Amino acid sequence: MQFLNLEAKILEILKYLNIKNFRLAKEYNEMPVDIAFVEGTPTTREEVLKLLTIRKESKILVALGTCAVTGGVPGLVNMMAKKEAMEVYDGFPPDVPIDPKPLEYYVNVDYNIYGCTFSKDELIELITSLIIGKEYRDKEYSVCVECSLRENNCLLDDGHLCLGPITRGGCKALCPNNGKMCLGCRGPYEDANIKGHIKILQDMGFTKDEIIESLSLFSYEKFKEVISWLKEE
Amino acid sequence: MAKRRISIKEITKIEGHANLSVELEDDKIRRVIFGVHEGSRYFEAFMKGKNYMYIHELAGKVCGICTVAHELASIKAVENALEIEVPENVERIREMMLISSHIQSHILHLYFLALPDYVNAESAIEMAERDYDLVKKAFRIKEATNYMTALLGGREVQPCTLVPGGFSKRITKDVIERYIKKMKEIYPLLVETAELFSSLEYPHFERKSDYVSLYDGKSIPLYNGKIKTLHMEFEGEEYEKHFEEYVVNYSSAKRSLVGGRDYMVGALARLNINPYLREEAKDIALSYSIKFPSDRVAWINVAQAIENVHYAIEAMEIADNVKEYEPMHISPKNIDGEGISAIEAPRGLLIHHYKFKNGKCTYANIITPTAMNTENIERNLEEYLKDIAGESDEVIKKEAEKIIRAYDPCISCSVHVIRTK
Amino acid sequence: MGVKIAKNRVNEFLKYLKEEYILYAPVEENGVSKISKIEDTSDIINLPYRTQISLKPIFFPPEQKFFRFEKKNGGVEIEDYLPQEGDDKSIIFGVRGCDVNAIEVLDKYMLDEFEDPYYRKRRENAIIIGISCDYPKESCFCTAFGGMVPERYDLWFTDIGPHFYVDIGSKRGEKLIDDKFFEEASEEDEMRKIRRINSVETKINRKVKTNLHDIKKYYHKIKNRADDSIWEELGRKCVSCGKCNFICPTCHCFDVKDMTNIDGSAGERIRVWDSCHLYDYAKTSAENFREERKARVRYRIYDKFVFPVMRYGVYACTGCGRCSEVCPAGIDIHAVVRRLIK
Amino acid sequence: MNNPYLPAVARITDIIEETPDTKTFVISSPLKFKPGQFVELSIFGYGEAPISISGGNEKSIDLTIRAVGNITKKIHRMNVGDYVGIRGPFGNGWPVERAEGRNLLIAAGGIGLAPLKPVIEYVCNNRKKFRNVTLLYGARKPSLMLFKYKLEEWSKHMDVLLTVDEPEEGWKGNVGVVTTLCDRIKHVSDTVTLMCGPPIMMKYTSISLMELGFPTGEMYLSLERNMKCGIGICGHCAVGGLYVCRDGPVFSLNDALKLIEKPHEVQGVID
Ligand SMILES: Cc1cc2nc3c(=O)[nH]c(=O)nc-3n(C[C@H](O)[C@H](O)[C@H](O)COP(=O)(O)OP(=O)(O)OC[C@H]3O[C@@H](n4cnc5c(N)ncnc54)[C@H](O)[C@@H]3O)c2cc1C
Ligand code: SF4
Ligand code: SF4
Ligand code: SF4
Repeated sequence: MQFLNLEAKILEILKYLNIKNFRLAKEYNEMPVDIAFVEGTPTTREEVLKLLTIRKESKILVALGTCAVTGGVPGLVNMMAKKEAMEVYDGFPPDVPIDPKPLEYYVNVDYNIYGCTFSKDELIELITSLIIGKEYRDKEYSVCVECSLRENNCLLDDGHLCLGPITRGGCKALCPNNGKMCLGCRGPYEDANIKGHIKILQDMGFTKDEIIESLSLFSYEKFKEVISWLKEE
Repeated sequence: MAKRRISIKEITKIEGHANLSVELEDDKIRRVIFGVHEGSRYFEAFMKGKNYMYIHELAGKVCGICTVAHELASIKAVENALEIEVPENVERIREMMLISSHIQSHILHLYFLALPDYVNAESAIEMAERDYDLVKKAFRIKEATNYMTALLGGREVQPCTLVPGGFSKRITKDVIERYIKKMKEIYPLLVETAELFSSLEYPHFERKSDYVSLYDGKSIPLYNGKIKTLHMEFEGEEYEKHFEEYVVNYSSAKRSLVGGRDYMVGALARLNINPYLREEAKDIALSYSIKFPSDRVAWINVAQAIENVHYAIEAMEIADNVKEYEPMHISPKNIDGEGISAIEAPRGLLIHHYKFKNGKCTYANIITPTAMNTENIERNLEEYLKDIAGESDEVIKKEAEKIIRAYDPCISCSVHVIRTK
Repeated sequence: MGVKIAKNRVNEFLKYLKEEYILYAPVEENGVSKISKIEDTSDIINLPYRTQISLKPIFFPPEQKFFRFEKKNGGVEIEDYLPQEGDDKSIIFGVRGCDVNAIEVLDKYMLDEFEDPYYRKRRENAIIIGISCDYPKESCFCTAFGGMVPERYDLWFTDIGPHFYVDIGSKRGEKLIDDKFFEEASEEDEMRKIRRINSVETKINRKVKTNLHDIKKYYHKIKNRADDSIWEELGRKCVSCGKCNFICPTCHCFDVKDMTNIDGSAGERIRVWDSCHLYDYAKTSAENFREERKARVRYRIYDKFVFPVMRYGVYACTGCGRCSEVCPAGIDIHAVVRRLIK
Repeated sequence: MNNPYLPAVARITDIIEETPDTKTFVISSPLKFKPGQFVELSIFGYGEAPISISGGNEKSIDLTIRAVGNITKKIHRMNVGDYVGIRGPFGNGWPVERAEGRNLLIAAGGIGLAPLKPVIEYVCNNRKKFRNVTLLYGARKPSLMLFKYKLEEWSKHMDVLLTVDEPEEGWKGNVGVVTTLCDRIKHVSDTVTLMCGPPIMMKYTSISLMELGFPTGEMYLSLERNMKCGIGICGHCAVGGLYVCRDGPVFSLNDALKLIEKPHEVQGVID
């Protein structure tokens, strides 16, 4: 969907890639493909099977957006008992759905495009890299880096529960630029000092529950361990 | 007995996963099933316990398309619940945001999903090969409207500037002027689009059903107003009294009726309920002998294109009158409460309903336009296919898809079911 | 003997300068104080202390384009952006001592041994009009390095009541002194200036109580603490946000990357500020030489108080306190140094 | 104003396959260089990487490159006639003159032979200037050895000791890490050692040599660090206050030990 937001760029991309399968925009969708972009994460058995097929029939699989990369917001449901969740629908729908997990839980993922919504710039960067054969690498630094390069006021200083320091950069610090704390929609990066940041937040006066709530919003699956550590602390 | 079954496993060029199957016997329609097979995502479940600050952020993720509408509906309900005062200026700016996202959504639907059906193209990609300029024009409008939304919302989808009570960033005169400038730039293209879509040959099928939209007696409201059907008028808060819901076993989305009838929401419903189209927009329609109200289902497409012109003018007028916005710290008066909001998303009426205790959500209910439309879609299909039941499978499939696509259904939203007590 | 200028004439003086020079002065943008190009002298703000953002971005912006390349006619064409860098003369007004000192340090990295042409072009023609602080910020500790007034400047303003006392530090500065605005200062004025500076410095000193003037001694002391447990402790706290690097007026690391169009046929090479706190900073094809966070934290402190002393005989810290101010983990460089020299 | 960030455009005039992952590129760039110096190689659109000069003449330089990452893999896909950018030469180079009139040990591991090749060639051409000369070279497998076609000629001028970690068919030489060959070096005292290879190889080889009594004051190593500018400004290659690009890449072992930031940066050389 955000794909179509690339607008005119799409037309340019089309010169180099052939879009074979795009259910939202196309009627005839073919497999196999060279590059498969998968947005979202499976929540039914059929979808898992479909994902496995896509993996088999594509050379490169790209997880597009937070849901695909970390399980995303839907992953929040993994924090609660299934029964409780089903009650909200008065026990409906009847089939027990599948926990939203990162795609990499089911299949090998070649590239991740982070963010909710994922960053167009990064998608273009990836596509460019694929076209010209350049290595595309995940950013190994935090949102703070991009925020401070823009000379913003730090939202932590203003007492906001910002997840910038542990969230993977690449969004150009979009939310902090707009005066809003980072909610961590891109998930943590490998080198993130999560415990260090939790300490900072606790020193600022946030409670355990508030911190857990904030960590779990977008990346419960990725923070699971830290969260249970924090609960026991 | 000649029985046949036509089925489309996965309807393309709509958002989300839905299937259709038509059972015929002796060229008579026996049964039409429009099924939604998308996993539930439990938003209403995990919103529980979350701080009021995060609710609209989560709501924005309900669906990847109407993020602006969902966030706005959600934040409005939160503000209602906690009695957070919202300056009128803020509401106006939010309306501007909503309008640019509406136009964006309609353009996406019109050019990329609907139009290929009418020009015999497989997809917009094929259209681009044939008529590069046409697709480019569509992209230009999309880009411009996205830009406008991003001016106010930080980014084009999932706006990140909304906070209960206002915005997190300054909205300067400069930003507003740029918004107006962009809208002026694309206005002629919107008129062209309206003309293009008014001139297409649509299925003639008509069926009487009910229509539901916001109503304020003077405009075609998007953000504020009562809910009106052909027969009733009531406040958004009373939605539970008027919508009846029920379940069908072949679909993961619940259905609903209003006053015992199936009903339609969306662009056509808006124009059918509110006879307040601006002259500029009305004239375009009239010059192609198109008049609203109308029961012609495929005219949803026309309604969207015409509506775009109307709202573009509306947005420029609003923008001319809004003031600069300075962010300020707002804290809720209450930390307990219940709030309901009803706004118009591109696909129609959208209702968010929350209860809070200690600033934490204890109950959430989201009713999306597609959920409201599914029953209507199915019944209309049944009627329409009766007329053409003698045709080949291919024709039936194609025509059915045309009707379904006209609604621009957003399947991922439809699994957010209606719950009424 | 210096001169003085009446406070209410400063604005006119700046307007006069603006006719011939590009004027930079303290302003506030989006709630952040910085030194920026001035379009209208009424935008200038009066702060009693340093701005949040230092002078560094003026000479060494966060992002700088080196050149553009395009693959054409079977070859590669390169268009250097250096000539586009204007070499207009500029005046930077309202700078504090720590920042002037910092620029001198930056000069060492960028101009002394090696030369960065982009930096040189911006730096060469900049005239500095500094000003003494009225009172320090919480995090300031410039007196540990010698005080508020730097050794080199073009003009130096100090508040002495209705006037600013103006010290002239260079020929370039002297040329700016125009009778229209300036008058002869009396001996009493000078005394007032000295008293004024002393009183503010005493205030800072009372809080700071650190003196690092004996460079040789302290650099050795700090160098010998390489295995100290303090690094372990700071490594646990630091979240590698890099803010301390970006905000520091003397940090000068950068990354270089190529950005291209979609098919790679044309693009630009740009440099972007980098930070030694980041994981990738010292990574090579063989290994990552500062994989551990504590090594990165230590490296930064050493690159302020040890390595520059070895190379250039100066500290690369001027006590502006910015890094302590921005560190989310509350790592206070002054406190760290105090512990190290204990 | 001359701009040191601006690469000179040059062409690839020849490509020699050395091993499956290493090729030597002959670049039409007439640079005067000292053995051990390096250039910054630009592949436009991909970036820059420091690469040692492994040989050259008045018209061109040779770059022997192992494909490990972005730039190096890209150049492996390039052809004769393609364009690259060159800045340099940079760095101090090997102190070959210190070995004149004395014994010389050249110790290389893997791709580390590339920066030492100009030294070897200098020795071959000026053999009389040196006393005993030994080349110690280790590779992972025989098929990964560089410049095999040169070894015969080189062995006319010096002792060549080769070893591999894993033997392959037809390999009759030594098997084992480089250190297993150290005691076969016939000269110990008054030897200048020039060493380049992976950090781990340099570490253990220098320990072995020290134990055997090679003068540590005359051991020189070439270090590899992350580099962005090559001219001592970007800060990435700094070790213990020195810049590998300007003050190095060649350091004496003594200096290297002093400058290494203890204890974490030591992996590069010695504990
Ligand atoms: C003075 C000097 C001389 C040299 N001489 C030679 C020579 O003669 N021949 C030669 O072949 N090499 C030489 N090198 C090494 C050479 O410079 C590197 O191999 C080269 O820089 C690699 O560049 P690259 O763009 O190909 O690899 P990069 O893309 O930079 O990657 C290099 C390696 O690091 C990893 N990596 C880097 N960044 C990241 C990241 N962000 N995330 C994950 N992984 C990452 C990659 O996976 C890869 O393994 C020399 C180095 C120096 C300092
Ligand atoms: S700032 Fe944080 S929440 Fe916002 S886009 Fe970036 S990663 Fe996502
Ligand atoms: S190290 Fe910190 S205190 Fe020192 S100059 Fe840099 S920012 Fe200022
Ligand atoms: S500002 Fe503080 S937390 Fe951030 S990198 Fe520097 S020392 Fe670490």
